[in-house]
Amino acid sequence: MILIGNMEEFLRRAAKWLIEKKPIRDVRDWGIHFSLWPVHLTTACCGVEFAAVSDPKYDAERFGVLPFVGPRQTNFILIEGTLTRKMARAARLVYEQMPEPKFVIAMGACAIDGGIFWNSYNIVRAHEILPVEVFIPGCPPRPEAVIQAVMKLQKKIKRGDYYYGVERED
Amino acid sequence: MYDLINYLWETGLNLLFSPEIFEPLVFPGLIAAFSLLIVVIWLERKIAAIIQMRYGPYYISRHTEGALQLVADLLRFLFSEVIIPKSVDKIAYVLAPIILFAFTFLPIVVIPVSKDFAAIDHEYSLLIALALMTLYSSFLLIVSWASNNKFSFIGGLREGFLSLSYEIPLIISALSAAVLFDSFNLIEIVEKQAAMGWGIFYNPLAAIVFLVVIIYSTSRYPYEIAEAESEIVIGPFTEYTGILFGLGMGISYIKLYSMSLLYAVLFLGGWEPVVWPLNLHPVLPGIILFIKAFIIVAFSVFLRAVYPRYRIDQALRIAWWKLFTLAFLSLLFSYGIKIIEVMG
Amino acid sequence: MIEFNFLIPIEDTIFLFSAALLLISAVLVIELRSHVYAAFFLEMVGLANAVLFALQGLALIAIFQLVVYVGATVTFILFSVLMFKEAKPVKPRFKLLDLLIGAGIAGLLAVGAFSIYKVSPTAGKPSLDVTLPEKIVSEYGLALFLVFFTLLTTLIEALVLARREVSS
Amino acid sequence: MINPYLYLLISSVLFGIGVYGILSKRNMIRMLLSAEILFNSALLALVSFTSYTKNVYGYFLVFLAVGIAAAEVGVLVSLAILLYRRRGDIDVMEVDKLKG
Repeated sequence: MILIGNMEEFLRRAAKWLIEKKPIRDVRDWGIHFSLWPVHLTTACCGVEFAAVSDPKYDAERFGVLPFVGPRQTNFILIEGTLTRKMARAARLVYEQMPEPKFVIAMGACAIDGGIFWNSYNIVRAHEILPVEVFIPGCPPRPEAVIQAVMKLQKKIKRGDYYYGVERED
Repeated sequence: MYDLINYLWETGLNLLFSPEIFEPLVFPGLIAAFSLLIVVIWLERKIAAIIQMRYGPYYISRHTEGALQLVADLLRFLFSEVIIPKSVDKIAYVLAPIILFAFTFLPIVVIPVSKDFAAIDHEYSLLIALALMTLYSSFLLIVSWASNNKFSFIGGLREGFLSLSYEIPLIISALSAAVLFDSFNLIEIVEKQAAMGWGIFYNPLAAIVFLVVIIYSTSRYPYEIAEAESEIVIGPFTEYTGILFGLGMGISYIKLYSMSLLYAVLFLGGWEPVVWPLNLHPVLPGIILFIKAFIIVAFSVFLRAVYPRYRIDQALRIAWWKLFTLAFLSLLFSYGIKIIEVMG
Repeated sequence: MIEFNFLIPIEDTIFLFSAALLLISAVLVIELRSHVYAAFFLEMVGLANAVLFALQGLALIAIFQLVVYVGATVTFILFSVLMFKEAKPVKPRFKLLDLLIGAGIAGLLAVGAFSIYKVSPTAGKPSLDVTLPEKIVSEYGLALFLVFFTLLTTLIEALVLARREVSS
Repeated sequence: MINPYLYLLISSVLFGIGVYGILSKRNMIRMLLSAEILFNSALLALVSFTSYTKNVYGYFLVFLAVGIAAAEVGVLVSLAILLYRRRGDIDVMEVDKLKG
């Protein structure tokens, strides 16, 4: 591949091969699972509960969850409730702007299956447009439930059970 | 064979502890700066959490109150994808933050660690440090232009406006310290302070102006205007991802660190007092210098938790009216002290 | 403390490097299409020039060049250039004549300089560098500051002039 | 010790580049940048003469030159901005055609 001259592709594959090796991979997973920074994308009323997750009472920063400013710097998106067709496009755009090891949690009954809008023409299920890792049931879920979902996601990342740099079908 | 190993070991040790290698590489250079970076950002988050009655980072390492949090964040930035958007100017986008980081790092090399231990012992070392500090804003302008993003562009222009206004009080207040101790050499300044007393007691006005300028120019909180989160996403580094953004986040802290070192040398007596265990090796007084600089850094990051933010016109007004006048007065004050010394 | 012995004298290396940087970035200032890059390379010209000043033993002038020229003036140019839109491509003109004129002037100057230096021999290290900072601090400090102040007011005046809205 | 003639050689080459830039460009900003290159070359020559003759007056002359260059650049750039605001163009050849 060096002989052909496709240096960029070769470097990318070499970096990927290096990252997937055992000790480096463990260190990477340890780092990522305690550094989940969510992006602000409030689609519906569950956003209020998500705001409570970071407040003094529930304090998600204990787990390294620090709500940060832009999609370019974050790696974690919470779909907070109903996704209308218009909002689904925005959510997908934000998701595409994030750098690669990125995770999605769908929060609330609306994000899972439409909730009280289950038969509306204008509803998109979160798993239809985004690769959701964890679902949180409830209408709206309590902040403890969100924290439990974050811990579940952390366990999943620690196991190395996620995609990184692979083209997905969905 | 044994002699050869012994010789190599001694030469290597000598080479490591020669000031030209040790200063940029270990202290106060790269290693000290990076460990300070990791500790200080954790401290900033922890102080903010304590003031808001939260825990802050905790579960990552329970016995040390989550001090490893920044290691985890750094690892994540290191291993995340670096996106280069289509509309950016690719060469400037990739190279500018790296050059900016290098230029932010340069003034540290000039600052001496102790009397016999300085990488560059020049008679104008204070002026060299100040001159290298003024190069910061132009590279930041290049960074902000290269992203081709409206928020980063606005952030860069704000930084340009601020830099035109803070550089003058910075230089004048540093010069008033130089006038007070009658030298531009940082080592001589510290020696004179050991004889006379700390600069902050002689000229408190210049010390206050310099402290405010440190906070002003590194966009710490009351003046966090160039990277205002709630107005323009994160200023010049809006489009950056991965390790490039990590560099960008570190830059203002490194600048804060270098300016705090300069502050400790100019006004807080540098590495004095050198007491017993510290006079065994010329590197050891650097510990006191580091502690003094760390106190300044910790104070500046503590302000995040207690202050709101100024608008840009208010900040410019403060710089041009208050800071500028006070710096001018401090220069006159220094001249007055000199005149009294000459008369009496 | 160890003595460093370099195969090539370090001063010559720095000189060659900064001279090359100076000339290449001067060419780039003129030939690059983007204004922002041109202003950036003007900054590089100033930096390399400051290094050359320091090599000749005049460190104070090098520092002054860094603070006032590179740090303030060129940053100001860069800051203003950022506000313009990129220029439209202008239709090319015949440039060979200009190139010839530039080369001729450069050659004349070089010959003139060579004739000057042939007359008098080189001398030792300058001694004025030791007394000057003390003089500046002790005697001319306030005067220097007043000069700065005047220049600063000019700059502010220029900024205000540029910021005023054009009424039309 | 580097031969002082080399500095003057570099300075004259730089001057040639600056002259070429001023003659061949019509854009006002580009001409300003070329003039700055000319200024840098003159400064280099002045500094090398000062370092060669060890004259204190040369020192002060350099200080004054750099300071005045700072003010001059401020005025010129603001003129360029005004011109741009008024006409939306910074081509110097267009400016002298339309008087007023």
